[in-house]
Amino acid sequence: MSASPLLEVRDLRTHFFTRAGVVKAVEGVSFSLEKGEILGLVGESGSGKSVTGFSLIGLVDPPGRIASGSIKFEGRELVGLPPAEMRALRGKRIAMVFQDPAATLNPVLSIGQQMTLAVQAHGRASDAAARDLAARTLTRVGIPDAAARLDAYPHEFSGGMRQRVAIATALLHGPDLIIADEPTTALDVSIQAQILAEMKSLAKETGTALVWISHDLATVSSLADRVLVMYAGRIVEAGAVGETLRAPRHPYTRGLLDSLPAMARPGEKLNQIPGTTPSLLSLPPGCPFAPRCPRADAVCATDPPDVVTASRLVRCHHPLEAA
Amino acid sequence: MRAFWREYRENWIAVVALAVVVVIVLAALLAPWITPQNPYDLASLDLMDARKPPGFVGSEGYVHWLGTDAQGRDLLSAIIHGLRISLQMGIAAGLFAMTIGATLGILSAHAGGWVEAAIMRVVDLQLSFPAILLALVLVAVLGQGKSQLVIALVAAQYAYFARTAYGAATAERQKDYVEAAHATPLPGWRIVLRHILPNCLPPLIVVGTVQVANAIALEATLSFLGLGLPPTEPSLGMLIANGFQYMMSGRTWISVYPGIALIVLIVAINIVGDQIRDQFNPRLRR
Amino acid sequence: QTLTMGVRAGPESIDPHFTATGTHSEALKHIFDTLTHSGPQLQIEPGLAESWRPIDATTWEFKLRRGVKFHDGSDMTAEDVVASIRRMQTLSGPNPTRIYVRRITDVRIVDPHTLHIITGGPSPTLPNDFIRLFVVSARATAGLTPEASNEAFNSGRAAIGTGPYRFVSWTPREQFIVDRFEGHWSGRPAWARHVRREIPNDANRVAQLRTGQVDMIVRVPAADVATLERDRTLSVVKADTVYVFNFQFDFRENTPQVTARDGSRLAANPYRDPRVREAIDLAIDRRALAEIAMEGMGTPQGQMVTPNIFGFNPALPIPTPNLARARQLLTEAGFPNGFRMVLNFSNDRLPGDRGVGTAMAQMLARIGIEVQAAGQPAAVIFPARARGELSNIMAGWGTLTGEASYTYSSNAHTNNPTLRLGAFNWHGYSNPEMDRLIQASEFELDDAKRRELLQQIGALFNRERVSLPLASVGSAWAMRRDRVSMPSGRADEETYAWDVTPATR
Amino acid sequence: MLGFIIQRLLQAGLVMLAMSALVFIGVYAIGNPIDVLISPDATQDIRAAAIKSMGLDLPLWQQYLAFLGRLLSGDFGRSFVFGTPVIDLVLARLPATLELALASVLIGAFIGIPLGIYAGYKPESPIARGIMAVSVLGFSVPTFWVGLILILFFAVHLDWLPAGNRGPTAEFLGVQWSFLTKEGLTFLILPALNLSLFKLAMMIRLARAGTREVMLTDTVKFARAAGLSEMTILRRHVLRLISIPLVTVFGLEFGSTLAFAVVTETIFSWPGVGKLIIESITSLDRPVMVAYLVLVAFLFVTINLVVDLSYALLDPRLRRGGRGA
Amino acid sequence: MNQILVAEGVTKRFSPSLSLGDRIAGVLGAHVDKRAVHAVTDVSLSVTAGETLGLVGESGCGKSTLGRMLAGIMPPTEGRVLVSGTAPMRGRHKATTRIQTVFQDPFASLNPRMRIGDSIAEGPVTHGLTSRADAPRMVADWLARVGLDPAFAARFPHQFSGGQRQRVAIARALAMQPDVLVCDEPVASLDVSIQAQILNLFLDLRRDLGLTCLFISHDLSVVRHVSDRVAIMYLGRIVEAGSAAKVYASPRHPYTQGLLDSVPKLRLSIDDVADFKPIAGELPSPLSPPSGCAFHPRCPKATALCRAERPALTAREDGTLVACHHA
Ligand SMILES: Nc1ncnc2c1ncn2[C@@H]1O[C@H](COP(=O)(O)OP(=O)(O)OP(=O)(O)O)[C@@H](O)[C@H]1O
Ligand SMILES: Nc1ncnc2c1ncn2[C@@H]1O[C@H](COP(=O)(O)OP(=O)(O)OP(=O)(O)O)[C@@H](O)[C@H]1O
Ligand SMILES: [Mg+2]
Ligand SMILES: [Mg+2]
Ligand code: NI
Repeated sequence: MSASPLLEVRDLRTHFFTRAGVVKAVEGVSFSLEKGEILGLVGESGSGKSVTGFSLIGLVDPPGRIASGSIKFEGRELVGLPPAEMRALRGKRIAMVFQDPAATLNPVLSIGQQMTLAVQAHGRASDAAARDLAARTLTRVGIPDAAARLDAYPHEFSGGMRQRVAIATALLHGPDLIIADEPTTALDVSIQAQILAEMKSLAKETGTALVWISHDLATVSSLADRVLVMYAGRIVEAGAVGETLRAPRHPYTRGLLDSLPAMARPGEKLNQIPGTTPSLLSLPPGCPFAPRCPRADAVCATDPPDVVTASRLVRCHHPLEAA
Repeated sequence: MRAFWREYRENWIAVVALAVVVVIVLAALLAPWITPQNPYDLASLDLMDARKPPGFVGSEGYVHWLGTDAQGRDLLSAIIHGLRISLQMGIAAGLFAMTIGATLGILSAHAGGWVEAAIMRVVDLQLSFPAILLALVLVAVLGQGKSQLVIALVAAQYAYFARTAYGAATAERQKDYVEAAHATPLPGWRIVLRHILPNCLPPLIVVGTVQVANAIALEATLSFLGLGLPPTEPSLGMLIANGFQYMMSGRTWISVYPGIALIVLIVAINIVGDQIRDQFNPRLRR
Repeated sequence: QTLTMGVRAGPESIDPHFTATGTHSEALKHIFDTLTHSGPQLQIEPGLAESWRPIDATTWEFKLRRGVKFHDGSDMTAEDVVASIRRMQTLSGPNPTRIYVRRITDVRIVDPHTLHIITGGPSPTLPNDFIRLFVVSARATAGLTPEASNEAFNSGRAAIGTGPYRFVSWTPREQFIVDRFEGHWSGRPAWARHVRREIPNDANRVAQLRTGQVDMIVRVPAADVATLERDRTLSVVKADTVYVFNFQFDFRENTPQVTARDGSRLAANPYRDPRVREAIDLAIDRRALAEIAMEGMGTPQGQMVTPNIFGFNPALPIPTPNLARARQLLTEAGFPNGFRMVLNFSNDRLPGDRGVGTAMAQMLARIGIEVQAAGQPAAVIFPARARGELSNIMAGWGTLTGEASYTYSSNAHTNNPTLRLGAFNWHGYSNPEMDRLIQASEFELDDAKRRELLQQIGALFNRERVSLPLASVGSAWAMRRDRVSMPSGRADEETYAWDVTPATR
Repeated sequence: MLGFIIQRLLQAGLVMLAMSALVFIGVYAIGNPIDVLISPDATQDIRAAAIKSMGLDLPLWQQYLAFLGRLLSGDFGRSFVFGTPVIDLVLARLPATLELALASVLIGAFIGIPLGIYAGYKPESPIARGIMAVSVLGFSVPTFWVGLILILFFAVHLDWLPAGNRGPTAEFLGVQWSFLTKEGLTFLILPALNLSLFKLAMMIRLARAGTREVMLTDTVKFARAAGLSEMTILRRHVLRLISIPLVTVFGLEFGSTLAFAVVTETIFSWPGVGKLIIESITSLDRPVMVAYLVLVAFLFVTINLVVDLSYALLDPRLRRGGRGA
Repeated sequence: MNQILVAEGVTKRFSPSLSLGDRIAGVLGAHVDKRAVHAVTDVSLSVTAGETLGLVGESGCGKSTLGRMLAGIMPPTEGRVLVSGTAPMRGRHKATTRIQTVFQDPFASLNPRMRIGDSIAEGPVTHGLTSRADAPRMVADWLARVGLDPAFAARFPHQFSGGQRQRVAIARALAMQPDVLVCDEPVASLDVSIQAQILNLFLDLRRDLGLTCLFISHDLSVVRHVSDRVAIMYLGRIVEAGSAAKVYASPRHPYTQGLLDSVPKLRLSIDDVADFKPIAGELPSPLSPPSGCAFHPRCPKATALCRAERPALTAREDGTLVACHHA
């Protein structure tokens, strides 16, 4: 159908050059994303989900930078793009929503002012036109009486409302890709459900592709089309959501699922993954999951696993059997 | 500690500043042994040597590298001894102010209620009043002398420590580990001493370095206004003030060299303080 | 033409009777005349009074100048003088001018230009007091309450004098402006306008002269005299003043600030021992003080009054230092290792006081006395002295009346409030012989005899070493050569517009 | 909000009360003003009369109560030295100081904030390090010292600017201001510069610290993600976010500038209240000292109030209900 | 039954502390906001020995506040708390050691400047539960028990990961030999894999020590997993309480129903419908709780009665307590 995917990431490596050493936060991540597709990115804290997201939009904090790899957006290489051109893409073609709406919105500017600035960041627009666009977009994300609320300040909104404002800001220019970095983690379940419902329908309506970052397998499973599981900066398993979660082939994915209390009988011991996530500063040469892996053997400790491609990607020497 | 030093080392300016501070402190400590003259021993001074330019060979037979002041004191010796006194005053004032301020601040943060209200109102009241005026009035009241000056400086500065300690302690007080201590339960004094106090120290140390520098500068200003130390035992500020009257007549060395010494000292302390502050600031860590 | 002068301090009101401060009367002499004037060397000269003579032991006759006009055009008469004396007797401020008329018990108007002034006792120095008897207009000040008088004068309403300049404006601690009064009896003043700008900071005063913001400045700091003299665009005038730095001892039985070297108390106040006082005297090198500590802006002195003062004793020598003898005297007095003392001095009152104080500390250290120099602002040290907290003080004393009895009676007579003598004797010196001589001189109307008495007092004062006169303070004026010139400076440092003339080029 | 203002006014009253008491006791402890003021040869009765006329014969607490009583009717008493109402004396000189303080604070703000933001934006750049070095210097060098150097260099040596005093003034709102005349402005430059040095350093440091922290927040990241240019982010987001601490310090500094004006005014013979207070201290003119300190305390409290109220303008979170709620 | 932890009509209101100025302004007639935060209102509950009671609810509903009052860290405004039959607080200070707490944030709940061994030993030594000499052994014991190397006692908290710290925090609480343990969201900030470890540890310890426990969490599945009984809180009140199995299987209160529906389910096949059924609206402000049933503005079943009258928490036939007119 389409010649090239919307987004094509090849062997992305993003490293932080810190005092203590080089933190390889993202190490050889590859994936692609079609128009209108929702991609879930799951993994535990520190696995490199956010850094992957920021790499896509060109906002890796110093001392980090993209060490190598390629990010092609509609066939155009983003790695090494001049800052001005990257800026022109941000917000217009690629937008991002963050985890904590309380921290992302500027508390001292009204919603209208902030959104107007975002509108005017891409081409001239009169204040009135910008406000009008802002109000319409707010209405779309389910904020009633949007025009009047433009003059309100973030603190006058609840957490859920603030996240809607952030989403509306991302939607202003009708981007082709939205990167959502745990946008519901800070919210209550009842509000989270509202936002999830809205995001799903918005994505469907506008055909915007979505990278949905989350540590919650359940959320991703009910929203995304495809899922990438990250561990220690690497993608360890990727595939269609239902298939992958029903029959995970990487021991880590299996372990994650087994850790969920919902998967066990109440009061019974959970099938836990032993140990803790490794420090990204000094990863073992082989499979980073090997020290915690019940199936690991000597090979795992020394050789990085190859990618086993069947219907999906699994980075493991000893993948679990397909169901 | 080692990590701290490793990080510190990255800023060479701060390293130089630290070296300067160390050298100055050493020079101040060793002043009686390294200076050619004891400027406080009046009998060793000769009025005939007064106001001689740098390089002059005085009646004692050695070279006055930085010249002499109006009393025939060798300026180099006077500056080193002046540094000693200025540092003494600054550190003494800083330490006392820190002890008093930290005690008050942490106490009021812990006690809460009217104790907190009373102490912090007084502190606020004092903070809302210029330190220099307070010191001015106090020095005028207490009279001349090192201890009086230290009292005035402490009175002018403790409030900053109290505020900082209070701020830090109220922030700490809300943290879970303090609540955990209360929940154990541990006695109040133990919570204050073992839990809150150690965690309030970093900001206090930062304020401390800056306040030491401030105390030195404040003392210099008071000296300039005629309310400083006795002229025969001059601090740097006093040396500057004494030489001030010769600025117009071109005998600038009398005031300029002590001035440079003072500036170098204060700048160095401030840079060190800045660096420590930056390093203590977790948000700027990487 | 305007004469802008940078001065150290200005008036404190426009009411000349408000306070007896020197800078106050200095400024207001431009607006108001006094009955007698004091000349450049402080000799008494006719002012509004043309002549005066004692009629009997307690009566002085003053003849007033005729044809003197107030700034409002009215004539000055004996009425105005009487009104002025009455004001001075009733006004009570922080530093009341009543001291100048305190001896007057009655004033009689003989005719509009003749006055008889009755005093409580023989008052030979009355005409000296009258250099501060400012004559204000009786009409303009009629009905002024003490509260309202400052406002009335400051607004200019009551500021009607007979002086060579008329009042224009005054801002406290800032500047004082007067304009030429064409009808002055002595002729037309040279300057159309005279501005006295207060610049207390020495360095700033010099800076403003150099930038040309002022035409001339008074009290050039000693440190800058040589530099300014070298400047071809400026000229510097120097003069000796009547201020004499002297070192006063505490004569009380116990004195607070002297201890043994180890800090323990001494059995007696060592200053009471004449040998100790002599030792200290011999330790001091007055030439070094004048030449080095004061940078040449001082003259060594051996007595409390300067040579131009009535009562100066030319026979008294200036002591020369003798360290060996001084140490020997200390040993004889029982202090072979010296003792420890605080040396107090003011550090902001007179030029050079700080330098002289610290230099003295050095000199005393050389004979084995451990000295702790304590220079403090006058505001701190004078009240402390008044409370009796000091064991000594090095400060300046100015015989501003031009006459030595003022100095000796204040300093050396036993403190006696009823006789109004010894007002300045905080240190407890008391000597019947001294008291007798001073009282005799106080009431002696015959000038020659009085001079004789005063010289005797001076000799006794020095023999007793009541205090040690060190050096007189020199004063310097600096001015822009292209604008003004001043032939000489006054011994009391006062600077008037009429002593300054526009530069002739 | 009203409650907040009332609270502040109560505090203000307290501050001023404490201040006046402190000064009363302080001056009393220094010594009897009469010893400084009166000529030493005044007789006992003249002395006694003078003491009485200034009310110094009463016990201290009575003097203080009498003072408070008069204060309630707005009367600060009369200066011992000038014999005129103190309040006139102080008010007449206040504009000069206000003008000086304001000028220096403005210099500090308009130069310091942009420099500080730059230094915080690019903390590692050599220019930023240079700015910080200069700021540490400005922070450390004693005011009086710089003042004299300024005079020596700009007035005496280069002869560009006057060395001291206040120049010609023009009237505005019934008060004389020197910044309104061109020549008057030249008189203002050096002292204002001298006084502003400290504020300048302060502003730089604060702006830098604020910017550094703000730049790391998600707010800035989010703005960047929306495609805003760095300039817009700095001008619209960062400046607003760091403005609150800046305004606090701006206000407080304005107050302490009034106090530090003591030194600058002394050096530059600037006829403001600072010079007045130093002169009053040396002559123990207690009414002036009390009035000045009470006035400074009052100004401080007012400024703090204004600062707190302006928070509400800058920080919408505080707008409703003020602090208490 | 042995009711070890009892709350009777416990209420907590946080009144704004009005300044003198505010009060004067109030007297002068200005509008002064005197509304109190109704954090917990009239809560009664009891926990039997050996039982775990789960407390669930959304953020701000008063879980922690209730937990604090039960743990004796915060005095209730009204009502009474009994721990092992005695009030846990004397005046404003905690008196009992019979109840201990584990806090949410393992990074904040340990003193960063104290070695963890000292942190654990401090309480028991202060209260004489262990002698000073015995302390190291006791510490080593507990460290081993929570699955840590006893040699770690000399380390500082920053040398540990979040999960390890939470183990230390648990050890610290248990070292006081409490009758009751209050766990305030002990796993909320942990990753799933670590969360599973801690939950397993908790289950083990509970079994071995026969712990009585109040387990607070906003995560419904966690509470389900560890609790014998659960209580659902909404806006400071308990709206439903009962055996965990029953409440989860057949929630009675519309809020409980909505909450359970809101939780995303793990969708294991493409055929699973992933429909979200969120509760409409948002949590009202605890400053001015709605009249009647606090849930009525969001409740699909609300009637005029719900707006007017607050439903009491009443026991239903199966023993579940529900506060709803229509359940
Ligand atoms: N500014 C930075 N400097 C140094 N290291 C960083 C920085 N930002 C991220 N990292 C490191 O990169 C790694 C990946 O971080 P990232 O934020 O992508 O994790 P995440 O998967 O988003 O985790 P979370 O669920 O906690 O958000 C972490 O080990 C982190 O320590
Ligand atoms: N010390 C306090 N002062 C004032 N209000 C408080 C205080 N502590 C809590 N509150 C308020 O009481 C209410 C209940 O707070 P609580 O912390 O008990 O909620 P929670 O259920 O534990 O929420 P979370 O899940 O976010 O921890 C909240 O509205 C909160 O703002
Ligand atoms: Mg993340
Ligand atoms: Mg909570
Ligand atoms: Ni969660």
